[in-house]
Amino acid sequence: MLAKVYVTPKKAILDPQGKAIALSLHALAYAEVGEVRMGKYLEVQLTGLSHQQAEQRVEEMCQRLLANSVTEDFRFEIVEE
Amino acid sequence: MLAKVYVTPKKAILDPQGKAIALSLHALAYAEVGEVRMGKYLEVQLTGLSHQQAEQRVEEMCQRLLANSVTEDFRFEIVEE
Amino acid sequence: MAPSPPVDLQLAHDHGLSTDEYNQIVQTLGRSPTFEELGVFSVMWSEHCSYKSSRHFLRRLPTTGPAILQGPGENAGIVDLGEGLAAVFKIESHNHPSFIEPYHGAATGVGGILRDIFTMGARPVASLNSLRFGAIDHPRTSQLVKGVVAGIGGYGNSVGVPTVGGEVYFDSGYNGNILVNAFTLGIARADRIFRARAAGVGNPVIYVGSRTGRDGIHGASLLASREFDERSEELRPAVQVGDPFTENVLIEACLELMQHDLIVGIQDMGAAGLTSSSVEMADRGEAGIVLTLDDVPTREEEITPYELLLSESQERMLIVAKDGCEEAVKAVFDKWGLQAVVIGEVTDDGLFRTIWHGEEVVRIPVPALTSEAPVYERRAEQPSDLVQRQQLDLTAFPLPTDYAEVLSTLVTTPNIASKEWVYRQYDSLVGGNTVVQPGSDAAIIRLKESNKGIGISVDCNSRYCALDPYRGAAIAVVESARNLAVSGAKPVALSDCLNFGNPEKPEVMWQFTQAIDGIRDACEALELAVVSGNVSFYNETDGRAIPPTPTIAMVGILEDVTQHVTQWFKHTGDIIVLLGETHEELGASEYLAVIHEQECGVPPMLDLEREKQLQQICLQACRERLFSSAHDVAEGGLAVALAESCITNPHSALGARVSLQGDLRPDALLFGESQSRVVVSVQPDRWPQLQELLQSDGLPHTVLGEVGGTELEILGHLKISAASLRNQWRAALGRQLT
Amino acid sequence: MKWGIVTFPGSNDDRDAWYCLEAVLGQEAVLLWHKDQDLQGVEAIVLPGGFSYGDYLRAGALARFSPIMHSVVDFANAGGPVLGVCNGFQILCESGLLPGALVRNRSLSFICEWVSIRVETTRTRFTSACSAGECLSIPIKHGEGCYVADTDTVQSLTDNDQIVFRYVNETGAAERAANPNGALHNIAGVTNPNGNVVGLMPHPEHAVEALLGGEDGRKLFTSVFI
Ligand SMILES: Nc1ncnc2c1ncn2[C@@H]1O[C@H](COP(=O)(O)OP(=O)(O)O)[C@@H](O)[C@H]1O
Ligand SMILES: [Mg+2]
Repeated sequence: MLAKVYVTPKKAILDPQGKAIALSLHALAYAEVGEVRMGKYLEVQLTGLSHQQAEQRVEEMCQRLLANSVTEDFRFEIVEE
Repeated sequence: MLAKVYVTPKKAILDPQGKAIALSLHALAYAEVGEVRMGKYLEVQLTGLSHQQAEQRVEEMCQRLLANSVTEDFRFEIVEE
Repeated sequence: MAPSPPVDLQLAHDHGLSTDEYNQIVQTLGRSPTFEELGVFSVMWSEHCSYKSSRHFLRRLPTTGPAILQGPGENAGIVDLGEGLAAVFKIESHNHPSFIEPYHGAATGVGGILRDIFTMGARPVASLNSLRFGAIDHPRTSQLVKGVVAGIGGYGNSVGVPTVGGEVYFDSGYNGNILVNAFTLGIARADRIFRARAAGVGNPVIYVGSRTGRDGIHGASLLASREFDERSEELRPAVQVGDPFTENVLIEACLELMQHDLIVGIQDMGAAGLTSSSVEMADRGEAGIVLTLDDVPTREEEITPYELLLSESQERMLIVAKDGCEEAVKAVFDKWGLQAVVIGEVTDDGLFRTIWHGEEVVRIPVPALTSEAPVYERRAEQPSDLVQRQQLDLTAFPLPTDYAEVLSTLVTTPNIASKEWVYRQYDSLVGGNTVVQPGSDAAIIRLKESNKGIGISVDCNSRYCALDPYRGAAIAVVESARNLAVSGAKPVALSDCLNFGNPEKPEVMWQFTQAIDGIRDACEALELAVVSGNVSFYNETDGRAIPPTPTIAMVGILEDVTQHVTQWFKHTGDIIVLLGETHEELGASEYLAVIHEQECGVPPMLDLEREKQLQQICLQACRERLFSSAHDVAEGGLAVALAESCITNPHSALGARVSLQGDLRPDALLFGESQSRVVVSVQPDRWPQLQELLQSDGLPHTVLGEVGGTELEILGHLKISAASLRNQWRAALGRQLT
Repeated sequence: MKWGIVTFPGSNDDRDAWYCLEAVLGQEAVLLWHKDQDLQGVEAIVLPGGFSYGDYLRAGALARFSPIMHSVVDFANAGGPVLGVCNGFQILCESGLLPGALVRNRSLSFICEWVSIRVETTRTRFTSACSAGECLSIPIKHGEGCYVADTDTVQSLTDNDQIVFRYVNETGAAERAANPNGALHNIAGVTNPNGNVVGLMPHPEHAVEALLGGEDGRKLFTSVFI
């Protein structure tokens, strides 16, 4: 079982990396690009959990470790492989 | 229109961050955790493109800038908002 | 797992082995090698590991001296600092990987040189780097610079060793091959040096550090070839990625281990990883070694014995422990969260043997891989166009009309502009020993254990070397020594990184041999020894070789670190004096290249006796605290040296008013790069003492003027605001790197 | 006075902080191992700079869970003086002992340079020897030193006099140009309501010897024991 975790900078928090990427894309003549936000993408392999247990454990991992509640939001999905 | 881009370290490439995160999760008694891989997640706002154009432009952005072809794989999806 | 391909001459060629070399292998073994053995020979006999094209000529270099505890041949050279302390240092190239992947290439270069140092029992205390990029406006340059600098910082800052200096040059000759040379110096107790020896039959061989993956396996082309194409993309060799965190704890664990009497030898796994580390240890210990590859900790499934032998995964060390000390060794690494696994033992059969699934896949006499490896005395021939490139007719160049304009152009050219954009991205303070941070002629660190200090400088002017490799290399040696001498550090020994093109080309080989002779003669004149180094050949793209680049990393000692001197003017009213003489020399100068777009002529002449005299005077003056500032004259000549004395103070600019005598062409007077010159400033009350010193020694010198005001004025030539010149000089590099 | 400096795997400036306290300032200083819980009776604690756990995931995020941090939190809550320098500041924020967070520098690159910081309050355990408004020259060296917090937090920091240091120019003004990393309101350091826990990005332990560029950093330590 695999947890796909998406951690993104809170809207209120400035995201210099996203800004820099947007600028570079414009410099490369991708005029269609608007705002860019850059976050983290984690793949966490899980074993021996029910789907429901996984949901609850990963939620906890995110709150305790994977995301910083001051600066980041998170969401995740559990996929069977 | 929004492009969600997922950039992940190539399978054979060492991922020190993922390794360290996995160890910490174990230390926090998440014994169910196996391998952890850490990558990037980007949200790129797009305007004035057809879905098909977007597909092709974002593919190009990934190859040229968003992913490092030597060390990273990427995938993306285009979503209308 | 895919079956090994059949071993034949073709496969040997795919491994970069020549027909003769393959025949020599078959002859040595009395049979054709296994696939694994072929891999082992190909890496051990590669130019990188065997020095087959350079070894013969490197013997010419002076490598001994009263203070030299260890010359070339070990992981790094060692200099005696007195008081029971020793300096362990080396410079190494990571050019090719950095061009493919600038961030990770440069980062793993830093990691590799650090391991060479702490594997000898020294705590790394200072790193420097020498960087060469293509023309600053070349499409790839900006990204390469950003990647390399971020990689050096990303690894060095995190691992906790300060980066205290270096150099950066831009030249179209590097458009297709950048150079990344990394230097590290460590401090050890002179009686606690560890060497890479495998001795004591039956002693366990222990693998520590990161697990092994398919990183940077040399047979890349091979793995992608026909026999293997059913293997998926992931199984292809991967670029090495460094893990500075693991290196950080590996350093602490190894240094802690060395406090106890548990080990016989220790060696980092660098190029050709497990193979070269175990073979070299066996060789130095005149022993044999047997490894059970099944016991090597791995990162991925399905790794083959071939891959285990050749993998260049980072942050790994090989240890030969005293029999019975296994558990004690493991305990130390366990404390630091690192793995330590017994994978083999020392034998007395003089063979390198490896076992896989109970089968012997490698059985090679160790000397066949080391002392009996091929050595070539390749043909050397002066490039046919050299004489013509050395021509220089100054009358063809009109004198500039506005010298202030020329000066600001020169201080903003990337090779002279401030490198602050680079070094502010490096932690130059961690460790708490940095007395002189990047920004002066030499970096100075203090020794906590004593009053002494160490000075370090890396230098090479490759334009000089392109136009005269002999003189260019000699100048590289004396310039780095001069950078130390003007800072108060007595030069003692150096490490060299010889970056050249394809040695199979006679012109490249000629450049190489000339450079070696230049280094030798300069070392002998200044009584310096070469204690370590590295050769990087094949820096060549589409048949175009880089300019010859023999980078010199010089180390010097201050008996009293408080006697150090920095390059910028300190107080209004100080007297400005030029030590040395100016001749009409514009050949190979930055001025010709930038202002007249000509890279021709011969580099300035070098009088080694005069140079030695100059450096001794500078050292004595520093000891007697006579200098307020001292700065050697290099690229851009006297005018730029004066400007740098005015504007390189980290906090502010200070003006000066000088007049230059001499009936030379004004541009030669201002911007010529005559050697053996230093600009110093002296407080008026100390000037008599300095003057007496100079006169008694008969060193030519000229009083130029006085420090003060807000402008740099060179009477009759230029007058320019020091503050604005400083701003231009500081901003130039960052601006051009967009 | 007895000081404890915590060594996390990847800490770098722990030995420098030890040398500063023991050799330069004549204090008794011990290195505390991150796996231990015993504080060995120390009377003040320094969480040093460096890259604990490689700064992987987020600076300070992984170190915060080291066993010793339980004892450090108890020590801090009991009013014991705790100084977090750079990575130590990041760990204090991650562990909730200090409000806010530290994110990537606005420039996106690591910055090593001497900066000027202004003392905003002298009521903390680590600034009592300073005078309000005094400017100190102390080096920074970090890649993730941009202090951020939501508006309410910043408001309460201001109301409760919890902003300890601001980046300023040579005239002592907290202007934008003097802000090296994009930190909110030029904030270089903050404290808890009690004033016994202080975190800052600059490295006072690297500014205690004239030979190495300056001594302004001494005051943060002498505040505690003089
Ligand atoms: N790559 C680098 N890393 C760190 N410091 C550097 C680097 N390049 C240049 N510097 C520093 O910038 C200053 C000027 O460099 P350079 O002009 O090469 O000095 P010099 O000409 O005296 O050898 C020196 O203090 C040097 O250490
Ligand atoms: Mg110089």
